[in-house]
Amino acid sequence: MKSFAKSAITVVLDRLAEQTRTYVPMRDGVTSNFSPWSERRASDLALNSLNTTFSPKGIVFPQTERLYDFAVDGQRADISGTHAETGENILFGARACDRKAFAALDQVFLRRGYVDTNYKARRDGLTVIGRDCLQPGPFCFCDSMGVDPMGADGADVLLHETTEEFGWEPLTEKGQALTLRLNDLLTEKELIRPESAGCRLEVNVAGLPEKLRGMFDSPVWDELSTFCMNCGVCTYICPVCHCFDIQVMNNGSSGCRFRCWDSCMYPEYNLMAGGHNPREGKRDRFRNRFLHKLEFFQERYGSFGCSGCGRCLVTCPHSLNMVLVINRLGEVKVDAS
Amino acid sequence: MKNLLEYMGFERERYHTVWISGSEGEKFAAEMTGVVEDALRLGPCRKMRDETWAI
Amino acid sequence: MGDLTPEVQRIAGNLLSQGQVDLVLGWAKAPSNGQSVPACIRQAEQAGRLIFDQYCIHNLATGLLDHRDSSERIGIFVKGCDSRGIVRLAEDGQFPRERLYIVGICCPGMKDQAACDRAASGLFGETAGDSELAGKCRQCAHPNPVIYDELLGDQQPPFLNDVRFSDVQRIEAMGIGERGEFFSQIFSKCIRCYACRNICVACNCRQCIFDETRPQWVGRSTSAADNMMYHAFRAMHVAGRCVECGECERVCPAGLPLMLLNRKLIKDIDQLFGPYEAGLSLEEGARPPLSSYRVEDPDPFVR
Amino acid sequence: MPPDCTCQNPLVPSIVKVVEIVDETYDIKNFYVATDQGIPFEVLPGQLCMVSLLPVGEGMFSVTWQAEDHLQFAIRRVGLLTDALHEIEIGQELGIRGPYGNGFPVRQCEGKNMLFIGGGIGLAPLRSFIKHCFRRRKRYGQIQVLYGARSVADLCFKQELSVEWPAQPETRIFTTIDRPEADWDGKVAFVPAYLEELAPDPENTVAVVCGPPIMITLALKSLQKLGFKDDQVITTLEGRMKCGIGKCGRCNIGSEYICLDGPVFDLAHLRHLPPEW
Repeated sequence: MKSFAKSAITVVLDRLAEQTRTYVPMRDGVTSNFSPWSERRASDLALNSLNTTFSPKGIVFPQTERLYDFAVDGQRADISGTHAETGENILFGARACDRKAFAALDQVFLRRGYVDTNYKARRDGLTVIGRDCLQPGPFCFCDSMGVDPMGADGADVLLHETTEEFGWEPLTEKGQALTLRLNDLLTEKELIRPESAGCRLEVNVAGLPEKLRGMFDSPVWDELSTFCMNCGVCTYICPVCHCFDIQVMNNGSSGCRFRCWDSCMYPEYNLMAGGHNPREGKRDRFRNRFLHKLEFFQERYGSFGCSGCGRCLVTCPHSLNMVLVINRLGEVKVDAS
Repeated sequence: MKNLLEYMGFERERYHTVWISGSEGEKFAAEMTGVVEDALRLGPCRKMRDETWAI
Repeated sequence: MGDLTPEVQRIAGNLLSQGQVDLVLGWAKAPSNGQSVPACIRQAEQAGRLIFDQYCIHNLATGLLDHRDSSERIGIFVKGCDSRGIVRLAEDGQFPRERLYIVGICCPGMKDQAACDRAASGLFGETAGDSELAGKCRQCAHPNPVIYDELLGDQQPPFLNDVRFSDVQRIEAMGIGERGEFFSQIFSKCIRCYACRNICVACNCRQCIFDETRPQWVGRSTSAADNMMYHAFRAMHVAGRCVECGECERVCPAGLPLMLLNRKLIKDIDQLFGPYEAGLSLEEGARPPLSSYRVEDPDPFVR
Repeated sequence: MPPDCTCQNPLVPSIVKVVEIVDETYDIKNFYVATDQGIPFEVLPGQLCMVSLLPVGEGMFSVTWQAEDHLQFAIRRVGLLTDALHEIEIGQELGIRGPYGNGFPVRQCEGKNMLFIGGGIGLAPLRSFIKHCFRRRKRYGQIQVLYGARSVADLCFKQELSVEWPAQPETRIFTTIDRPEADWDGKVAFVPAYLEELAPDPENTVAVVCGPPIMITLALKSLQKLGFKDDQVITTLEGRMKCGIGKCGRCNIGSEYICLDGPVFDLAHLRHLPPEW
C-alpha cells in the first residue's frame, strides 16, 4: 500500500494546499476546527485529537453564505451575482462519523425534489480524505448509529493509521487525482492495519423509530426537556443539523440575501407573521429536534439524523444529549394499544 | 457604554450623551454638528464593515 | 469537604414529604455516562437520585425562570454563585423569594465537565485536566451562599480575588487599534448559539431583543460586525446586574472570554458608583446602580 | 413531487411586476403580478410562491388565482413584509420563485360534490380551487362554499361571494360573521357551528378546509361528526417557510414538509402526522 511517514505530514499538507485549499483539524485556543492549512501554524495541527469542537459541515454548508445580490431603484428591482462557490476544497482527516454526516446532508440538499445549488457546488468540489478511527473517545457512539469507525464510506481517500505511517488508499477518481499529485511523497510499503478499539459508549436504537411513532404525547418529553434552555449549541455543533434561515443584508438601495444556520431550538424559528407558533413551548421544540433525528429523518431519508459523533455530549451546557435521550426513550414503556 | 465601546476598540468620540431639553433647539443643532464633525474627523469606521458583504 | 450527598437527599426528601415545596431543583447523575446533570424531582421517593459532587457546576437559578408563571413552591440547592443568581432574579422582580426554600452549599469550587471532556478528547495531547478547578471557580470571591434558609458544608475561603480585574487592566493598557483587533478576532469565532444569553440569570427578559424580528435589531449573520454588536448589546443589558457566576464563559462552545466585557463594566461601575458587587444581598427596594438615579451620580460620559 | 431539477438556483427569484392592486378589505389587498410575457410560470390551484419585496424580505403566499396573463395573491397585512407590501403601488417589481407544494387534487375531485369551508384570509387559497371548478363547471357536482370572517369588514371577495358565485348553477354560498353587527342581516356564527347547523350530506362529497389553525381544528371535528370520512376531507396548512424546497427545516410536520409535501393534506394522511400546525 502507498504510504507516507507521519513525520512527513506537513510536507504532504503543503503539497495538497499548494493547489487546493485543504481543511485540516487544527487547535484554536480551547477549541478545534477544520481550518485551511495555510492559515495556521503547524503547531496547531490537531491530528491526534478526536472529533473537532465544530463539525466540518461548514465547509459545504457555511454558517453564513451569500446567495445573491440585489439593487433597487424606485419601483425597479434587479437580482444579480449568484454566489454559488465552484472552487475546490480538500477535507483532510475526516472520521467515519463526520463522513456519515455528509451523507445525511447529501440526502437533504441533493435529493427529494430539489437540488440545492450552493450546497451542490461546494460538495462537488470537495475531496474527502478520511481516516481510520482507531481509538474512539469516551463520548463516541457511532457504531451504535450504524457507522463503522474503520469504514471507507464517503471517503475519496482513506488514511490507514499505524504507529509510524499513514497508509494512503485512494477509493475514487478524485482520490486518484490526489494520489498523482503526491506520487513522489508516497512510498510503497507493507502495512498492518490495526483494529479499532471500538466505541465504549453504546445506545440501543433497534426499533426506536417505530416506537417513537407512539410516543409523541408521552410525558417523557416534559421530563427530558426540563433543563433544556433552548440555546442553539447542539444544533450548531451537530454535523447533521442543517436548518437555515434566509435573511437580507440591506444597504438601502442595494444589498444581498444570505442564508445562515438557524436552530429549531429558538422560539422565533416557527413563529409565523400572524403570531401563530406551532411549537411554542420548549418541550415542543425539544421533542421536534429529537424526533426529527431519530424518527422523521429515518422515515424520510432512511437513516438516522445522528452519526454518533458525540459532540453534543461534550458541549450541552446542561449535559442533555443524544445518548441520554436515546437511553431514556428506551426505558419508557409504550402502551401497545 | 462609552467606556465599553472604547474598550472594544471604538473611538470615544463616536458616541455622545448630552442632556438637551425639548426647548433647546440651538443646543441640539450645535451638538449634532459636533457629532458630524467628530465622525468626519475620525473617518469611516471599518471595524463594523465586513468584507463578507462587500459589494 | 465531606460527602454532602446524603444530606442533600435527606433535605430534599423531607421538603417534599412534608409538603413544604412542590418540587426540588438539584443535581443527579446521568445514567448514560455518569455526568452530573441538573435534576428536578417532585416526589420524596426520587430524592435518592440527587447527588452533590465536584461536577455540580450548573447554576440552577436560571431554571427558576421556567417556573415564574406558576405558583409552585420550589426547593433549590445553590452554591455561592447560584445564590447571587437568586438575589438577581428576586431583585429584578422575576421570582419571589417567598416561593423558594433555599439550601445553600458552601462551595469548594467545581470542576468543569466540558473542560475535562475536551482534555479527554486528546486535543491537548494528554488526558490531565481532571484535577483542575473550573475556570469560573478560580476567580470566585463568594463561594459561600449569600442567601439561604439552610446551609450545608463548611465555610470556604474565597479564591484569588485580586485577579478579578487583571485581565481587564491588561486590555485597557493596549492601544485602541490593538483592542479593536483583539475583540474582533475573538468575536469572529462566535457562532451565535446564544448559550451565553440563555444560561445567564441576568438575561431574564421574557422577550429578548435578539429574538425580536419586528424590527430585527441585530443581524443574524455570523460576521465580526453582527457578532460584536450582539456581545456589546448583551454586555450592556446585563451591566450592573451580572453576578459574575461565569456561566457564560463555561457554556461557550467557542471558548470565548466573555467575562472580559462583563468585568470591564463591573470595574467601571465599581469605580463610578461603587464599591459594588451585584446580587450580594436582597434588600427591600434595592436596585442595581444602572437602574437607579441619584442627582449626585457621576456623569463623565455626558458632555 | 416535482422532478429533480438542476436547471437554476431554486433559491434565487426572478422578477415580476405588479400590474394591479385591488383592495379586498381594510387589511387585505389582492396583488396581480406578471412578467412582460404574462405569467412567470404555471401554477396549480393551491400551490405556493415565495414573493419578495426587496430589500424588505420574502414570504410564502398561496396563489389566489392564475388568470390568463397574471397571478393573483390576496395578502393580509400581518407582519413586516406584508405591511411593506401594502404600501407599494402598481408598477413595483417583486421577486418571485416557485411554484411550490402539491396543490389541490383537482383531478381526483372531478365528479364529486364540493364543500369549501373557509375562514378569514383562508378563502384565498380556496378561491383558486373554487374558480377552477366554475371554469369546468360540468366536471364537478354541487358546489357549496361556507365562508366566515370576524366581521363584515373582514369578508374578502365580497363581489364574488354575493353576486358571481351564487349565480352559478347548482351552487350555494353561505356567509357568516363571528359577532352581530348593525348592518348585517346575514348569519352570525362561528364557521364550525354553522357547518354543523347546515349539516351538508357527506355522500360523494369532498370538503376542503382552510382558515386559521383553530378554525381548521374545529371544522375537521365538525366534519367528522357529520359523517365525513378522513379521505373526504382536505385541508391546506401554513407554516413558517424560508426555502420552499424542503431543505431549511422549519415547516415540517413530522417527516413531511408543508412547502414540499403539502400544503394540501387530506385528513387521512394528516392523522399519521403529529398535530403540530
